Amino acid sequence: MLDKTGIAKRIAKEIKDGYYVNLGIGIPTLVANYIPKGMNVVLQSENGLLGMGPFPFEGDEDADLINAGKQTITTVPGSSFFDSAMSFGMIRSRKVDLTILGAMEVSDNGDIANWKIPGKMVKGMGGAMDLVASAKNIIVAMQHVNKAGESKLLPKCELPLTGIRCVKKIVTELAVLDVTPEGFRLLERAPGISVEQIKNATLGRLIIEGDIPEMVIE
Amino acid sequence: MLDKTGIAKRIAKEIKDGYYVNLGIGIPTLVANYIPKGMNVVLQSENGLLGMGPFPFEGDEDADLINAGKQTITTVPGSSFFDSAMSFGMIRSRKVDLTILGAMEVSDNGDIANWKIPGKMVKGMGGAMDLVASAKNIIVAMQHVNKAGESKLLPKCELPLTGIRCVKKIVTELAVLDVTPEGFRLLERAPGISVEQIKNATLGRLIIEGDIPEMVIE
Amino acid sequence: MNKTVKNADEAIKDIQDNATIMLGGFGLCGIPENSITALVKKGVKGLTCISNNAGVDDFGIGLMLQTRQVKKMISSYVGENAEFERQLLSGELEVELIPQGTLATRCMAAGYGMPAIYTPAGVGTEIEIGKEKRKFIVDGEEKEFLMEMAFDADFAIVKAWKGDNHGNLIFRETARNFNPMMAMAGKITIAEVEELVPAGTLDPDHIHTPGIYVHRIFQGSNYEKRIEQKTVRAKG
Amino acid sequence: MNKTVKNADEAIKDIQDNATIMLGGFGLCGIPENSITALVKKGVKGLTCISNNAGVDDFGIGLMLQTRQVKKMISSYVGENAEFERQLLSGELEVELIPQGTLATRCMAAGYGMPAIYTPAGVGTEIEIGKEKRKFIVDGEEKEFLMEMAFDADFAIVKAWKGDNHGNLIFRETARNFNPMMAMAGKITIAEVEELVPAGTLDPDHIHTPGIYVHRIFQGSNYEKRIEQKTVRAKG
Repeated sequence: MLDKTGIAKRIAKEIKDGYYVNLGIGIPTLVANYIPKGMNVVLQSENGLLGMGPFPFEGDEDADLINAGKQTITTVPGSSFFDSAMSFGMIRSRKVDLTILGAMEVSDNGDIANWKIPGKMVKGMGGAMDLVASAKNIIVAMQHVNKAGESKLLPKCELPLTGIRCVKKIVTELAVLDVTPEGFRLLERAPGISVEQIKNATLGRLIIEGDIPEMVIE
Repeated sequence: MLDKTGIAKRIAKEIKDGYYVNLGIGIPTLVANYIPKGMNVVLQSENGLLGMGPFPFEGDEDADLINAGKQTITTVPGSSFFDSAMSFGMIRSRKVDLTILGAMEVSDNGDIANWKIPGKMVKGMGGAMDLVASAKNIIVAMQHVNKAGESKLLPKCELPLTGIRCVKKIVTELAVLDVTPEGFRLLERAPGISVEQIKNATLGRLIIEGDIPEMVIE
Repeated sequence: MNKTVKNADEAIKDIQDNATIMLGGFGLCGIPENSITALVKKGVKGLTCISNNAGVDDFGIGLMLQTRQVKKMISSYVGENAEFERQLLSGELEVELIPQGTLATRCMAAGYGMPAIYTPAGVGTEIEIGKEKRKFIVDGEEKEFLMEMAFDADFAIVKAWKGDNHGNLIFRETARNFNPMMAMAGKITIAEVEELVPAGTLDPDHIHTPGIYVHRIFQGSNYEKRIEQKTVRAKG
Repeated sequence: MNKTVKNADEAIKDIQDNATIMLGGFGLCGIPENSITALVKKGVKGLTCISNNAGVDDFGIGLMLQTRQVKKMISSYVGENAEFERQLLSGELEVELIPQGTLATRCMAAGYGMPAIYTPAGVGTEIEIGKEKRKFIVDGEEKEFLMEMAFDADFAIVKAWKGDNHGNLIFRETARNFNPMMAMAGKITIAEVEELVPAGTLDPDHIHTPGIYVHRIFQGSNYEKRIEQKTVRAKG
């Protein structure tokens, strides 16, 4: 079973040289730490920055320089600042190659729910609805099951939707899956996890064809 | 009768302190020369400049700095450059207080024709259609009659339209007129011009009420 | 073209009860601190505030929530704010949550004189309820979009880094965020700046918001520029 | 993220016959001189060119007209160009004239992922023929708008003053004009710059076009920067 770091490491392997990538809050933020050295990847922060760098050293933090999670950050050479309209403009026009975000539920047709739980205080969708509606490639980092052991990979999302038919790939503590027209296609098992365990943890349509390799993470 | 300079001088009197003004090609360009000293007026050039100044001194011309008529110009302190989308954005959102442009024909409901003569080579509307469709205050500088002595202030434009119901005021070699729901309202006569002459030169509905003063131009 | 006013009190003096105001900023970054303080002091009530976030309990728009000056918030994310939550649950505060890109683009639409825009954000979700949906072909594929209307705000209040007396503005880093679009969108736009310089000082190629969009400008003071989430890494 | 290519020939090498290309510039100001020369040299034919103007007889897009490489021009003003006129009258060249603001905004729409925009330009004129007209309430008044579609261009070719190897661009004075929107709008965007610098050299707050929009960049040479109408005043 993967921990959060493991999920982030596995997702980092999906990033290709030359990609512009938008990382959501939570596990997706961790992905930045595992992008292979020497690979040219530019991180977009939807509050108006291309070329996000790591957190600043203590004392170097700048109130004017934050990411979409409101954390103090730095820039890397080649960065640029722009306003929110242009930021979502480049998201809508599919200039961002890859969007990685968290989810509460994903359905086997690629619908995603990650912004609202009925009965709980709603904080808002922020930029998530824009991102999922426009991104050309969306990878979701999520837990396969909730604390009660119930599957979050469903035939149909039960929570209010953030976007429809948009998720392309899912990385959980148990597995890597593609979202296809026929449902979730199992690609890899987490270390020590059996196909049977993944089957039991998946309520949506699950396609298992041939041997499912265990994932390789350094 | 006014010459071109006279028309420009008369129009300049319509400009108020604090105005942002867009000047079209031809007579409107001359208006800039007669804005009273000390008045704060900013000229917008729709190719992407606020704060247009006079022509450069010989040898100071800069190929990167032109106005919408493609003439070399200068800037004044407080100027700013922007792209064409923002330029027409500020025009459409009515931030420009006054637009002054030429016309071939104007009708008594404020329609304007100034871009195309059937049978002649068409050069294009440039920014004129955007300006007339959006400007909150449009003053037209034009000749009252054509070379054949025919009125260009008509019940209905005969040439292809540039915009509809948009002209607010007209300054010609003969008169100053407002465009009202009832037609052209004669406000002032050019020096030496009689009301009768203006009547004869105007085919559209013309409202003449009370004494029509002769215009005062320094 | 001198648009300088003395201070925030003078800049906001004609903002009346029940006005709709836009406030720039993302989180606590790039917010018009001085103007918010002046609005609290003036005590104007029943405000509809269009702002990406609602501040925190004791800073930003949160200060206007404490004094119950806000009738309605239009935001994309209202975050961690106990008083906000209390007022929302008690029905004292009305909240309209809209996608962040939709918020930004509805501001831009107003500034660019476009009555409505189309965005795919929210298609298939509760956000589409009551909105016109329309299909367009994009890159050879049919895709659904929602028609979203340009905002109509009485005032926009923005914060810039530098400005001049013509109202030209330059923003710094990610403090730019919603400020330029809101500056374009307000019927009356008020800008507060950290440094106010005479016209002609700023490079015309560096100006983010041309002065034509700005009606009043003043140099603010005592900027706290609070950091919402200080995140650092260890040295070496 | 090195997007540098050697020169214009390399930058445009995959532009094929019948491509739709956007070319930045207003008049002869801010036009991609090197790329136009390379297109003439390559001899690619049947082009649809989206550009505010069509150059003059012996400069700018006029050079591509001389060699009959252009099938269609989409412009707002085609100005004084004898060869252009001859080809148009003889039916060799197709021309679509659209309002300048519509041209700019249709580029912006493409770059901002908006399938269509609404503008009042052309309402009541021949421009509205075949277009959807729609009423919106703006500032309390009903007003008509035309729906105009985002452009769909295979390539955008722009000219900037400075750029870096990430594709970040800075424009100079009114040479900015259509370049930023076209840079955003091309499926493939090619930028030629007067000065190419390493990433990290340009101030991130001064960048007009973020590199994400630019696919290829090169430092041009021998810029003529011809002046179309030299107007001067007497000294003293």
